[in-house]
Amino acid sequence: MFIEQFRYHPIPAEAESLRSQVREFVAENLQHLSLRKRADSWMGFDAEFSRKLGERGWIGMALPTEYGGADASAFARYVIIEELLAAGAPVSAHWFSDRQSGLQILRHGTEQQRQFYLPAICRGECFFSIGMSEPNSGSDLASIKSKAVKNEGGWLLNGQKVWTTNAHRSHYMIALVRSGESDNRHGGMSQFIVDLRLPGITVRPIKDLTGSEHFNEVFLDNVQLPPESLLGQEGEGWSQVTGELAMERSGPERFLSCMILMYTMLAEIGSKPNVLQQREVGRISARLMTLRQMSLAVTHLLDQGENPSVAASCVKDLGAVFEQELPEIAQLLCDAEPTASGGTDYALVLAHLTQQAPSFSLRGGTREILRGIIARGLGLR
Amino acid sequence: MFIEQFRYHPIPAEAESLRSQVREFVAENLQHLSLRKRADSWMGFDAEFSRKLGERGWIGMALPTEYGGADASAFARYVIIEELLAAGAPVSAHWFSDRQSGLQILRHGTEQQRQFYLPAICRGECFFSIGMSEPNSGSDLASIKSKAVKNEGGWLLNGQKVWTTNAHRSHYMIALVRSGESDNRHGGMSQFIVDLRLPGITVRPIKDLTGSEHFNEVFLDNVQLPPESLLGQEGEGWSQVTGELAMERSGPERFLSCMILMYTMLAEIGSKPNVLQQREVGRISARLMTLRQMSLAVTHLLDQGENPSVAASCVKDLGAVFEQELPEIAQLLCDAEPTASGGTDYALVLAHLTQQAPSFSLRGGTREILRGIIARGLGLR
Amino acid sequence: MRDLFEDTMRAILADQLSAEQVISAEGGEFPVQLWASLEENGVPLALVAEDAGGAGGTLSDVCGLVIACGEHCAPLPIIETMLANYLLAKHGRAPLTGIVSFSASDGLLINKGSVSGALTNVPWGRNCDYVLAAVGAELLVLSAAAARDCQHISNTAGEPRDTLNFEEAKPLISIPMAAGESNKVLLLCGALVRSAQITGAIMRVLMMATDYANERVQFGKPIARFQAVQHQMALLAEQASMAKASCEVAFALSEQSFHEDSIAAAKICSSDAAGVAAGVSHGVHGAIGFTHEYPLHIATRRLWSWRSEFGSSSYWSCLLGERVCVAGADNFWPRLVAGSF
Amino acid sequence: MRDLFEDTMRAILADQLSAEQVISAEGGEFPVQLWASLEENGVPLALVAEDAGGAGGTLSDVCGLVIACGEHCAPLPIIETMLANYLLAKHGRAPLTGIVSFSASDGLLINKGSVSGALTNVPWGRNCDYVLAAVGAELLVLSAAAARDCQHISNTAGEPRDTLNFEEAKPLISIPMAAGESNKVLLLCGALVRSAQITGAIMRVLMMATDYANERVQFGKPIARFQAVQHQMALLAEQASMAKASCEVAFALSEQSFHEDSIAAAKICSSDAAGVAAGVSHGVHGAIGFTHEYPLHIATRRLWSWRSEFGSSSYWSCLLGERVCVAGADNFWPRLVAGSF
Repeated sequence: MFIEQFRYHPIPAEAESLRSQVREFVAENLQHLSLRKRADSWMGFDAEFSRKLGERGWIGMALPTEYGGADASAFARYVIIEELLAAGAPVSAHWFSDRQSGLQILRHGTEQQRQFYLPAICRGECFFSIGMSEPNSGSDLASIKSKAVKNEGGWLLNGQKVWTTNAHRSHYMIALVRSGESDNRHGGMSQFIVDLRLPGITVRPIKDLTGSEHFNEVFLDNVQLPPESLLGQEGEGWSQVTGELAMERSGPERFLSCMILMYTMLAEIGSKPNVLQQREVGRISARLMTLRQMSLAVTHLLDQGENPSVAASCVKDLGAVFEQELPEIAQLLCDAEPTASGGTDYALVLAHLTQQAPSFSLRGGTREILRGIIARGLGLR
Repeated sequence: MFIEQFRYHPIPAEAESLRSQVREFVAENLQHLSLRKRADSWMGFDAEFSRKLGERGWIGMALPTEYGGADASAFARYVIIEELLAAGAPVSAHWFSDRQSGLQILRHGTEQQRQFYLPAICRGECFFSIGMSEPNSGSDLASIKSKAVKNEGGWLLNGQKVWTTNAHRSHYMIALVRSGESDNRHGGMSQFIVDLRLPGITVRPIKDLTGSEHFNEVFLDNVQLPPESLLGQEGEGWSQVTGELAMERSGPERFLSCMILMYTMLAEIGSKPNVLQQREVGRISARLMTLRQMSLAVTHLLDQGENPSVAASCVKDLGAVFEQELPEIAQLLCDAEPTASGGTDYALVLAHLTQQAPSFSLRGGTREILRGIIARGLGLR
Repeated sequence: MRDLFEDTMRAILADQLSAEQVISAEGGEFPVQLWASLEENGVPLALVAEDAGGAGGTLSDVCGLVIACGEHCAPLPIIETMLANYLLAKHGRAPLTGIVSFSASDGLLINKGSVSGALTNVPWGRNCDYVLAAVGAELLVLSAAAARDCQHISNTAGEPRDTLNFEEAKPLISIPMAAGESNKVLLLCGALVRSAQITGAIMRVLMMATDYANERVQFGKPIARFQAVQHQMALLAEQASMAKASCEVAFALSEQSFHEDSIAAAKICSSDAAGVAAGVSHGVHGAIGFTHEYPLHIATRRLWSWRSEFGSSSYWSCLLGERVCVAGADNFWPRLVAGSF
Repeated sequence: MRDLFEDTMRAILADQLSAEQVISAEGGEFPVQLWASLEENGVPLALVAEDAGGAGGTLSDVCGLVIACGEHCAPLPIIETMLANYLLAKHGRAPLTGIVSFSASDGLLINKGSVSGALTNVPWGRNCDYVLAAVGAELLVLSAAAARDCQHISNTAGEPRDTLNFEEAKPLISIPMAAGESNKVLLLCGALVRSAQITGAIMRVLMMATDYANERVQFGKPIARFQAVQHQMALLAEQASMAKASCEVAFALSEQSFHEDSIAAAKICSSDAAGVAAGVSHGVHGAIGFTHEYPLHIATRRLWSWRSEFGSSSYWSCLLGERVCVAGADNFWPRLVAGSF
C-alpha cells in the first residue's frame, strides 16, 4: 500500500551541496524584497529574477544537458526550489515551465520541439502557463469543451480557458482541448503548445479577492495553430495530463506557502513563548518536518521513475490543510490584528495569507478530488 | 430558517424553582457513588434510584395529572434532568420511558393503554426500551425486516432487534416492525408495545468495548402479541417514530455525558492554569454555555407544540462533537495517563469516557443522518 | 421594538447599499448618503432614551439590527456611533451629533487633564467626529479633530482601524468609573457588537453558499447533491447556529450592564465560527469565490477581520478559562447554570 | 536485516497470537508461550552486538518490527525488553536474561547506593524480572523482586502500567550519565517505540475499516461508496502516512543516539494521528465496532493508551515549540532542514 512508501530518504550529498549556493544567491538578490511581497511565495512574478536563476543553471535542471539542463536528480531541483520557496523568492515566472512544461515537452515532444523550447526554458527566458480549467469544468476536467479542428494550416482552435495562472505574462500555454470525437469520456483530447501572441487570443486577467492579478481568462477565437503545436499524440491528451498532474502534487510548494507568516509570527512571539504558543509552534514544526520528509519520499520515487500518485495526493491534501491552518493558528496565538494596509509586517502578512488560504485547496486538485484518489488507493470500491 | 429559532429563552421561574430541590435530593442520595460510576451518565442503571425519583414526582412530569404526571412544562423536566445528568445520577432505568415512551403512549395510545402504562411510568416502576435497529439496518431504519402478522390472538411477531438499550432489564419495548405490504418504502410499519416477559422473546446482552452490558440483541420468535399491543395506527409506524426521534435529539443528555470528566479535569488542573489550559477550558465552557442555551431554545419550541427537527439535529450533532472532543482535549491538557484500573479518579474517568465517546455519535442518529437533515433544512437539493 | 429596528435597518441597507458601494467604501469613499439616511431614521440614537431624543431601545432590541448590519457588511461606523451614544446615555450624558467611534486600546495617558499618546484601532478614525476612549479610571470623549495626526490603517476588509495620535488634547467629556472599568466597558461593548456582526456575515456566506451549491453543476449534477458538500454546509449551519445563539444570549443578558461571561462566550463562539464559515463557503464556491468580482469575499474578509477585533477567541477563552479554573470543579455546574463564573 | 526482523516478528505473531489471547492477556494471563517463541527467535537481543550474543541490529533495522508489534497489539513487553538490552549494550553492559521493562518516571531517590521511592508507569511491572530506571544522573537496573510491593495499574488497553515501590533496594547495575541524561534517554526511548507501535495500530484499524466499508451495505450499497465515508477514510490514511513517515525518520536518525527533535515530531504526529484514527475507524464501523466481540477496540484502546505514554502530543509539542521559539525566526528554516532546533 502507498503508506508503505513513506520511508526515510535523505537528500543525497551532491544535491545537498547546492543549498549554500542558493542561500547566498537569495541573500544577495532578495535583500530589498519586503516580507509582505515575499509572502506571495510562488505567486510572486519577477522575470529578471527568473533570468538570473537561469544563468545559474537552476531552471530545468532535470533536463538533459543537450537541451540546456543539468541532467540533475529530482533531489537537486528539490533543494533549489525549497530554498527559494523558504525565502519567499519570486519564482512564479518560470515556475510552471520548470516544474512540468519542460518535462512534458521532453517526454512527449518532438525533437524539434525539444530543441526549440527547452534551452529557452533553462535560460529562464521562456515562461509557460497551463491551460486546463474551463468555465463549466472545474474539478470535472473531462468535461472541457474547447476544441481544435485539423485544417490545412494545422489546427483551428476555439474555446475558452479560465483560471490560467500567468497567461497575461507568459509566452506559451500548454492547453488541453478536444481534438476529435470519442466514445470514451477521456478520449478525443490532445495537448497543444499555444503561442500566446497568436492572433485570436485574448487574455483577460481576473482579479483575486485581494485585488491582485495572477490568473486569467483566455479566449480562443479561431486561433490558427501550426501543425507542430501538437504536443505528443493526438487523442492522448488525457493520459498525458494525468502524468503531468502527478508531478505537481507533492512538491514543497504544497506546504511552504505560509513560511513568511511562520517567520513573522515567531518574531512576534519572541523567545519567551507561553505554553499555548509553545504547543502550537511545536505542533506546526513537527507537522512541517514530517511533511517535508513525506515530500522527499515521493521525490525519491519520482526519481526512480515510479508514479506514486496516491502518495503524492496524500502529501498535497495534508499540505493544503497545513497551509490553510497556519493563518488560523497564528491569529489565535498573537493579539495583533491582521491589516490590509498600514500595519506591521506580521499584520500585513497575516492578512495577506489568510486571504490567499482558500486557494491552497483549489490549485492542483481540490480536496474532494484528492480524497477520492486516496480512497481508491485504499481499495475502497 | 431554523437558525433564526436560536433566540434566548430563559427557564421560567416556576421550573427554575425545582433546581434546589433536585440538588438536595442528589446530595442526599448519591453521596456514595464514585466519580467513575457517575461518569456512566445516563447509562447508569439503578431501579431503586428511579423509584425514589418517581416518588418525588420527577418522572413523566409533562404527562397530565390524571395519568400520574404533573402537567408540567418542558422546562420543568429540563431542570430535573439537567441537574441529574450534571451530577452523574444513574437515570438509565427510567430514561426512555420518561423521555419518549410516556409521551408516545399519551400521543398515540388508547385510553386503556394510557391508564395502564402512564401511572406506572410516573412512579418509576415501569421501564421501557426502544426497539428500532436491526442487524442489517443501522442508519437505514426503513430497511427493517421484523414483522407482525395479524392473527386471531392479535399479532404474531417474528424477527430480531439489536442495540436495544436496557432490554435485559426493562419491562417493555416499543418496537417498530413491518405489519403489512406497502409500495412506499416508509409504509406498512407499525409500533407495538411488547411485554419483554412474553414467551418467544430472548434477550441477549451485548458487551460493549469496556465489557459493560447496556445494549442487547432481542430475538422475537413467534411472539404472540395481544391486539391491544398495537400503539397508534396500523401502518403509521414510520411517521410516529419520526416524531419520536425529534424528542430525543436536543436534550441536555446530548452534551452533558462528559461532565464528570470536566470536573475531574478541573480538579487535576487546579486553580493556577497555564495559558493552554486557560484557553481550552474557556473554549469548552463557552461552547457548553451556548449548547445549553440552544437546547433551551429548542425546548421552548417543543413546549409551544412546534416540531423543530432541524434545529434539534443541529444541537445533537454539535453536542456529539463536543462530547467526543472533551476526552481528546483532556488528554492534551494534563500529563496524567488514563487508566482502566488502579489510577486516580481523573485517570479512570478519562479512560472510561474516551472509550464511550464513539457511541456519542451513534445513539439518536448518526452524524451522517443528522448532517443530511441539516443540509435539507438549508434547502440544499 | 426589536423587529422594527431590524426591519428598518434591513430596508435601508437593501435599498441603499450595493456590493459596489461596499468596495468603493473600502477604497476610501465614505458612504455619505447612507450615513444621512441612517441619521434621518434615528439609528445613532436608537439606544438613547426617548426623553433625550432617542428611540428608547434596549441592547436586546438591537441584536437583530446589528446582525443585519453585519449581514450587509455596512461600511460605516453606525454601530460604533449607536453604542457610543448608548454609553454616554447610560452615564447620564447627552448623545453626540455626528460620527462617533470608540477604541479599547490603552495607549493614552492623562496629565493635568490633558491627554497624550497613541489611540490605536479606532474604527473609522479618519472619518469620525468624536471618539470614546479609556484613560485610567475615566471614560473620555475626545474630538477627533484634536488629534495631532491620524495614521491610516485598514483591517483585512479595508475598514479603517486608524491610530489617532494625541498631544495634550483636552477631553470634551470625562466620566469617572471604577478602576479598570473604563477600558473593560469599551472592550465588552466592542466584543458584543462584533459577535453580532460576525453572526450576520456568517448568515450572508451561508446563504450565498447554499444558492451556489444548488446552481453549480459538476460531474452532471448540482454540487449540493454531493454528500461531502452537504456535510460541509451542515457544519457551516451548525457554526452559524452557535454564533447566533451565543450573541442572542449576550445581548439579552446585557440589558442592565454588560454581562461579561456571556459576551466572552459570544465572542469565542462567533470568532471560532467565523473561521469555519469563511473556509467552508470558499471551499464550496471554489475558484469563483476567490475572484474579486464575486461578492463572497466582501463577507469573508470581514469575518477574518472581526474575529480578531476587541479580543480574539483565544483572548476571551483565556479570560473565561482562568475564571472557570479558579472557581474550581465543584462550582463549575452551578455557575454555568447561573451564567457567571 | 530490517525485512528479516519484521518478517520474523510478523510470522510469529500471525501464528501465535489471536484476538482471544490478547483479551485474555488483558485479563491477567501472561502469554508465556509467545514470550518463549520470541526469546527462541532472539528478539530480546535483536539490538545487541553479535559478539555479545545478539543479532547486531540497529535501531532503524527494527522500525518495521516495532510497527508489526503495534499492528498485532502484542500484549507483552518484548519491545521494552529489546530496548532495555539495547541501552545496556550501548553502555557496554551485557544483556539481561528474562523480561526487562523500563520507566521514565522520576519517583526514585538514591541514598548511599540504596534506592527508595515509587517507580510509576512500569510496563508489565508485575511480570518483569528487571526494570531500568533513572535516578539523578544514573541509569539503574533494579530487580523487580527487590520492590517492596507492586501496585497493579492498567492502561486503557488493560496493559500493566504498574507502580513498583522500592525501599532501600540495591541496584544490580549502575551506569553514570550526564546530569539529566538518564531520565531523558528513557523518555526518548519510550517515545520512539510508542510512536512506531501507534503507527502499527493505526495500520490495523485502517485495514479493518477498509474491509468493513467494502462489506457493509446501507441504503442499498456498500458504505465505501458514500463520499462522506471515503473522505473520512482518506483522512485516516493521511494520518497513518504522517505517523508512519515521522517514525521512520526518527528511527533512521537515531542510529547513533536518540535524535530528540525527530523523536518529538514522531510522538507528536503519531499521537495526534492516534486520536483521528480511533475516531474515524469507530465512526465507519458504527455500532458493531463498539462491541466487545468485534476486535476493533483491541487496537483503538491501545491507540488511546499509547498516545499518552512517554509524553503526550502536548508534552513534546511544548518542548519542541519552546526550542523553536528560542531559536528564533531567522533560524527556523535552516534548523528545520538540518533536523534539529
